[in-house]
Amino acid sequence: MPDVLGIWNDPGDVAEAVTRLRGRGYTDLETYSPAPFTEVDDAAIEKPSRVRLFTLIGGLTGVVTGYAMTIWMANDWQIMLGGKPFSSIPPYTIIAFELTILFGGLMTLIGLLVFGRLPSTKIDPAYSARFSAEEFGVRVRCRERDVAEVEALMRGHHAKEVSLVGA
Amino acid sequence: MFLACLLVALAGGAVGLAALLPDRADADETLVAASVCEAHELRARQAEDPSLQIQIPPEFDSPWPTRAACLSHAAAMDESTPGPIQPIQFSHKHHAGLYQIDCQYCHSGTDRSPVAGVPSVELCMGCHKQFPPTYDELEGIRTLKDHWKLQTPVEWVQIHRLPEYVQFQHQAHVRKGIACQSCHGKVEEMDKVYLVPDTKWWPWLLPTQKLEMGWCIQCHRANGASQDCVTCHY
Amino acid sequence: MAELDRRDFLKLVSVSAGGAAAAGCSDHVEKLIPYVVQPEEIIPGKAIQYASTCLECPAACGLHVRTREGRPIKLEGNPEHPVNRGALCALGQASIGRTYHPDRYAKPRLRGAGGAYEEIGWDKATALLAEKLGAAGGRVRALTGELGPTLGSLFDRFLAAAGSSGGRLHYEPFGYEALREASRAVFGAGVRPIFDLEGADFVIDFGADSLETWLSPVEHARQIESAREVTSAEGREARLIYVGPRLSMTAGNADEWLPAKPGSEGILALAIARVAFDAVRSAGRPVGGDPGLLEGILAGFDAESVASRSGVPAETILRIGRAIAQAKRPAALPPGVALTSRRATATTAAVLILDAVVGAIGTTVLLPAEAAAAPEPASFREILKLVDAMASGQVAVLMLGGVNPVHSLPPGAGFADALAKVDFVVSFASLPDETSERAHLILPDHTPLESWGDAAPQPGVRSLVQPSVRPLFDTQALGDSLLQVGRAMGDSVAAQLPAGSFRSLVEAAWSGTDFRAALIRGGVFEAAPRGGALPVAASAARIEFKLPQFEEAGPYLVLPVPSPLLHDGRGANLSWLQETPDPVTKVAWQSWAEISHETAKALGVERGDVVAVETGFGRLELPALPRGGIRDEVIAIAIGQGHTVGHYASHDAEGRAGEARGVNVIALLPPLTDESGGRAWLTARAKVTATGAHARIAQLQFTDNQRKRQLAESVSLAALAAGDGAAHGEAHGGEHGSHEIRRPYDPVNDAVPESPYRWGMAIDLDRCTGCSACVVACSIENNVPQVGEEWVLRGRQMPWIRIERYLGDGEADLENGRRRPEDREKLGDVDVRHSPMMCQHCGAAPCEPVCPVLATYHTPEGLNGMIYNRCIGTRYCSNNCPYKVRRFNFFDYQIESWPEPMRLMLNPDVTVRGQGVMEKCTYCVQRIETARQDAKNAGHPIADGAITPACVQTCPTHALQFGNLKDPQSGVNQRIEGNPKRAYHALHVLNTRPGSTYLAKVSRGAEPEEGGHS
Amino acid sequence: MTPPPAESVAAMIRPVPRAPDSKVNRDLLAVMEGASLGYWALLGLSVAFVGLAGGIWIYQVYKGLGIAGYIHPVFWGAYIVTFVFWVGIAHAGTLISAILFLFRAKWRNAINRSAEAMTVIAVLTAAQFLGIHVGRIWKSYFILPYPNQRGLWVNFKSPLLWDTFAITTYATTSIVFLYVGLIPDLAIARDRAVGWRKLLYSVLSLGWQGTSRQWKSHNRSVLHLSGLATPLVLSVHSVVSWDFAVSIVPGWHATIFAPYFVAGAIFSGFAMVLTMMIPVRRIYGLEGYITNYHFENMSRFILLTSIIVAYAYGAEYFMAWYSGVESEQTAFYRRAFGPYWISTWTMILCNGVFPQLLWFKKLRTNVPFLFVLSVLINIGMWFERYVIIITGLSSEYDPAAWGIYTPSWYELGIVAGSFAFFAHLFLIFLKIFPVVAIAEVKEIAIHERSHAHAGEH
Repeated sequence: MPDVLGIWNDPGDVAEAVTRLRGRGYTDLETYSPAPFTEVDDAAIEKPSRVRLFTLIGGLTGVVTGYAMTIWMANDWQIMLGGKPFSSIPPYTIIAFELTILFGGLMTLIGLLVFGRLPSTKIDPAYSARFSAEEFGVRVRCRERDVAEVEALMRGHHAKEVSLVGA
Repeated sequence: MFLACLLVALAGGAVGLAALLPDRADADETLVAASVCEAHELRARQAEDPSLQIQIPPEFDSPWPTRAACLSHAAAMDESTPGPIQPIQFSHKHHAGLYQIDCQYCHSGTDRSPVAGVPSVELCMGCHKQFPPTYDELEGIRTLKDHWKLQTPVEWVQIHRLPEYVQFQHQAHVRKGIACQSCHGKVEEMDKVYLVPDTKWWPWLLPTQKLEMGWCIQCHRANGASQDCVTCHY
Repeated sequence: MAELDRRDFLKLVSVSAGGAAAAGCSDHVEKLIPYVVQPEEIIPGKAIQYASTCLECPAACGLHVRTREGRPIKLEGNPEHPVNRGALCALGQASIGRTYHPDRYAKPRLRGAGGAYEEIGWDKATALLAEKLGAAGGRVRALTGELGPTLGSLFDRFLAAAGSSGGRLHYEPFGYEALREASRAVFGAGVRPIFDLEGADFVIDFGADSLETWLSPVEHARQIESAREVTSAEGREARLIYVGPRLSMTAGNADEWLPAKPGSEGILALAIARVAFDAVRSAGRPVGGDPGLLEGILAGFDAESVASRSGVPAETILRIGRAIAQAKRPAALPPGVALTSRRATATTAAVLILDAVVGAIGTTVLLPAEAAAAPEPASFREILKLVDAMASGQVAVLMLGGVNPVHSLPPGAGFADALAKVDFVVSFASLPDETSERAHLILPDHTPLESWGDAAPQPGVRSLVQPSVRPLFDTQALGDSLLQVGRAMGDSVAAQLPAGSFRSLVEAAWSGTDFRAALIRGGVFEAAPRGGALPVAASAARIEFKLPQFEEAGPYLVLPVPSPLLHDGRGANLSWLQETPDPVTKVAWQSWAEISHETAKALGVERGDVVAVETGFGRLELPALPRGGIRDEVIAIAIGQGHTVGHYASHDAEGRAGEARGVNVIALLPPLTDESGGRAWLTARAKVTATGAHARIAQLQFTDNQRKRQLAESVSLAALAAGDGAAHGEAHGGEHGSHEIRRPYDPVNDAVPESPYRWGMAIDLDRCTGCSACVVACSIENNVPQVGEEWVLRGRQMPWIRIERYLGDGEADLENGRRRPEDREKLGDVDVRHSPMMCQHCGAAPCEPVCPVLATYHTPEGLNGMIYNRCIGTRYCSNNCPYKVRRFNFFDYQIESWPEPMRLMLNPDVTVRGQGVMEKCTYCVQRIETARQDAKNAGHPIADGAITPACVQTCPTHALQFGNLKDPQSGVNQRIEGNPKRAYHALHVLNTRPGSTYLAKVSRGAEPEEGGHS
Repeated sequence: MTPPPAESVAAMIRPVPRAPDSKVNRDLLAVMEGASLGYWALLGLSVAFVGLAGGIWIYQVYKGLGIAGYIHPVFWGAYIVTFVFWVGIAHAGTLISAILFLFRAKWRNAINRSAEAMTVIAVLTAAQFLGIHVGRIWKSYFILPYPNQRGLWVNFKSPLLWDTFAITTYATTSIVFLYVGLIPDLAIARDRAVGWRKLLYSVLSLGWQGTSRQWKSHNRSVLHLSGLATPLVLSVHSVVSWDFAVSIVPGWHATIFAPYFVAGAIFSGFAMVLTMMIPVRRIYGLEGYITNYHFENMSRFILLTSIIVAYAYGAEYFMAWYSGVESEQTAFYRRAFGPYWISTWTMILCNGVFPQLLWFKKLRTNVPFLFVLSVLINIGMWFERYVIIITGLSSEYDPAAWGIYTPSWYELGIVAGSFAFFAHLFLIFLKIFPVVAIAEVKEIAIHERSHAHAGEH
């Protein structure tokens, strides 16, 4: 099936075009933008990213590890220090806190990689260096006979160029 | 483990002695012993193979040194077995094992002092000067007697060594009835003493080797002994 | 001690090599080297003690030499010995270092043609000396130190046999010849009196350094301080008054200090005597002599006239006179070295007359029978005679043993030049010094730890010297050298000498006694009276009491002060004594000139500015140390430094050998004697000028102002006497008492409940004199490195105890000590607090929680444990220690600090710390563990007193006590409970719950009846 | 609809024309290209200093810490001072990236990248001092709670353990933060680079294409990381301050320390950003992106934090006086008028007084002035730590054990080396990574453009 690629300069137009295209049932589409534009991204995918889940898990693991490790280690071999209790929570809270941040941060990175499909070895043929300049692109995969309609839709939303990629 | 080393020792001893023997060119030649130890060896061979013709010169026809002594002596200088070669081919197996001499007879003070102590040349000679001169064919015995004659000390190689920041108390352990073997291994079965490897495992699946701190601590924990740091470190 | 001879030292060395070996060499092959023949009394790993005698000074304290595998590792006092009763001074503690000293002569040495020494064999050396003696034709003289009866008499017999004319002179730099001559003049008895201060309730010290170097300092310190024990009513009555121009260590421990004009002590004593005389008479008590005679002597010395001449107010004289007259066991002590002027005999006589008037003769001041008296050193006049003889070539062979006259005689005496005129000089020194280095032949003697011998310091005390180690080097006992030389000189001489070895000679000399018992006890001690009383003789009337003359070269009177640590300089080559700061000025490794602030202003110098001190006899340059506690016209310089020979005595800050360390004040003094031929020290006035140069002073204490922080407290008698209802807080007395001493916490709970022990210490500031013996004892027991002047200057000293010296409660004001160390001393103010500061073993120790790796922690028995091999050296524990008692190994001190063969004296029970780890006082945990094992083996709990840390063991005044705080009956608890008003914890406000409890110093008034004044 | 005629479709098939690159890319990527002689000289110099310091450090490990100027009882010195200094510097980066991000302060975009880079480099620099100042570095692994044959753990009650964890976390998180932000820019570089750079950026950019999915996760990650980094940045310097605050040392033991140190850290961090960015902007002609408006905003922050710091100074003295605790009072009196008065007054002038000039807009926008001021502030902040640490230790509770510390030349050499270390890493960073966040700059640029465009309609 051919890939139709439209090129825009304005994120607003892209957003409309994408909404329209998806409304027409062209759900197999991909957008390329030089910078994050929520209007475009939300038009393409409604659901918010699930990275948040990873962060949460990471954080919780951290806090549990923090307290568990400190308290267990202090009691595995009890050593008196300045007459302080073996399981003294306030100092251990600091450790727990730091681990929360540490694990949360790492899990967030992993989340980014998972949901951003990264790292990916192959570059989409539709992608080009102009999208890392200041232009926007929308690639729609459609049946041969729908190509014209897609093109029309794109041009209708001020696409400055429309082309077929890797037919 | 220990059996293996015992066999090695025996074999080593046998080999060592066999090497001394004139090799048998043809069957009907009689083998002549050149030492008491050889005599023991020849008798042993003849027991296996009665056809063997042996001749024991009268000066070598003596029970002393015993065959066990000969074998232990040979095993104690066998480099193929673990453990360093000591200046004297002294066999704990022979003394503590075969003759059942109590550890503290030689390592006296072990129950009164932090250190076990190594017997003086005088103590060795106490017994050995009573032994028949035929023993002198053993190199170890000759070395010992030289030291006694020249009044020079024997420089033994230390095997069970703790770092100097560890203050170990032999007396405490001996008096509590901890067997010497639990740290030193079954020395009464060794011709040549060596550090018997021993590994204990922490619950978190980490090994700790013999004479390492964790190794001591596990025993201390098991026996409810002190886990206070200054018990050993000061 | 037959075993001793069979003990082969070198074989022992490596037995415990493991213990003493440098850290971090655990993987190389270690050899186990047992004995060839194991002496039956030796159990490897167990310490053995041999009783012997300390020969550092004529006091001759009893020793217990603690040995491990045949190596002495520590000296401790012999508890049975009547002189020191188990204690030792700093010098005695450090003297173990002589045996292992890197400087030691390993073989006999002969000076070659070029002046360089070559090592020769004993046979050759003996033959050579024999030949020289034979050729000398009687022109043989000997100059020796105190040798003890047996060796002394052998030496004399030898000289007689060798046909010596004049024989041997016994030379003691601190000879106190005036004592003997004065008692001859006053009592007609030519013996040196013995001062027995046991229970003395009123001691007035006319410049005798009775707590430092004078006669028998350990004994006197014990007697004086135990007489002043405040738990007893008599103790509270007892007083110590010091007369002298400078706030010395002794003065600092007195209840009153009279900074009289130096030289006026004699007339002051007479003035006091006169007041006392009237009081005693009116009380109808005897006055120790013919009243008429005494009245005549005292006639000219009324309080008013003396007051103007001595600078002591008349009312003070009257007050003291009345007080001493009322005292039950008074004692007046004549001047020590610093104040022996050219009128020393008269001054001493005056003090003895005071003693006689108040009835001290026969009670505290004993006159022994001539026969029983200890051997007296030759008078200075005789020494000078010998020098003349040498200079005029009348001496062919001079034998030197145990003396260093080149250093200790004034250059004006010309000893060095005279020595050059002697054909053949032989020295028996075992360590090189300025004198032995000038000898032609050196026959190295054993050190006392290697020798046989004996001493008779007092009537009834026969003290034995026995070897505790096989000689380290190819040396020979002096006695044996003499015997062999004698035999080499031919039968005629040999016939006059005893047969056998010197050891057999000693045994023969002791044949009358149970020798075995003597070997075990350390001697024979009889409780017989050491001396009696005599009335003042008519000859006393002929003494003329005048103020002494001085060699005028300037306005400042040179006060040569015996160093409490280095003594006359014999201690200078022992690193511990160099690195332990002077108890008064806290200066280590250096010489300094004490001047008053007024003088400093007049000279325009500040602390550390180098001044030139010039008398008609010499010129010295040294840094000035202005202080309040010294009279304006006096410049005080400690005796003992200024050596040019010796590993520790001579190296300068940069470590260059052969450079003099500090200055030798004796170089300023003229070779003058007092009226009766005794040596005079206080003889010259000097011109002092600023040189413009500046030197860094290695002063280890920043300030003596404790800023009212609860560090070294004091309590007035009045407050102590107040009823039990008095709150702890009120117990603080004196006008300083603006804050309260807080009751100590109960530290018992700072050990785990199951533990039967909570170790703790009591530190009695009222008994601590600041003598610093504990510092040296601790350093030797615990292998504490001595880092040297260069690093002390940079604050890297390592001692686990320091003696802090504070004046009064201090001021909290901020201006003081802002930039440079401050000094709060004032003339006449004696509120000096000596406070030993070591790890307090806190229950709530601030150092413990901050260590990231658990290297320091709290043991179940309440100790503050320090695990060297776990320490990574973050040094946070030290930052967080309010007492600042932790020391850090900035370098690997093992090599520099213990040059061969000194490493042989390392204590194998204590880990030698490597580079980069923290260390601190452990309450001598190794002794605790040893005691624990012994108790276990014996099957009973650790008994009270079974553990004595090194500092506690050596304290001459028993100021320290260690024990189990959980045991209410333990000595330490009794001590604390017995002094409820004095007990406190240092820096109480920080709530560190220390295990060490201090007992506040007691500020007594000058007079028994009034209290609360300080 | 009817299918289009085939030829039209055929006509459509033509290669996509190579689009002209955007100005933003060219300007900002230009920074990474080529290197002037000056650059190499600077780099060489800093590397040389790093080498020197390394040599000193090896000698110190061999000989012992004694070569430093420590004197009983001052057992912490220039090393810890410099450690705290660098941790402080590290704070601006995270603050600008994270907190300003959360507050949607768009002006941060131009400077956040360099600030983040600074953070990472500064933390790495700081972390080394933990190792440099311990007595037995070869045993310093004892501080890690790793399972070992001894069965012995570590003391989590010790502030030094807190430090270890805080610094590790901070380093890791900042690196993650920096990297996540870099990915799109690396893709931009990838699309334009050739040779080894092409390879490098292809690997590092993980095949980023700027699809919606990627941008969505990216935005979310940045948001979360900011959310995590904000409390982290506050915690790290609080923890560092507790090294002192939880001890009993007079002059250290104060509750104000945490906020005091955090403010000080931001203060010094911003100053360091200015010190670094003013020359960079000048040399690479980035005036269009890093405008005076940015500098002015940073000056405002500096002014604010300077006031907080100055207040803290005052508060310390007030508390010392008001507490009536003599040891505190003495410590603070000696701090101002004792042996260390020079350091103290340097600190007060540089951190408390000079920054007040920023009240004037003229000076806020005067770049040379800002540069000088920022350098002064850095000096002042180093002395602040010096004053706190050294004066605190030099006169504690026991007057008999007071001591006066002066750093030795060895110490100063290592301190200098740490600045060189920081500099050489930053220089290398300049040439490898985009020093301004290109994508974020574009985001704004394109928005403006499209609004303008919308205006035309």
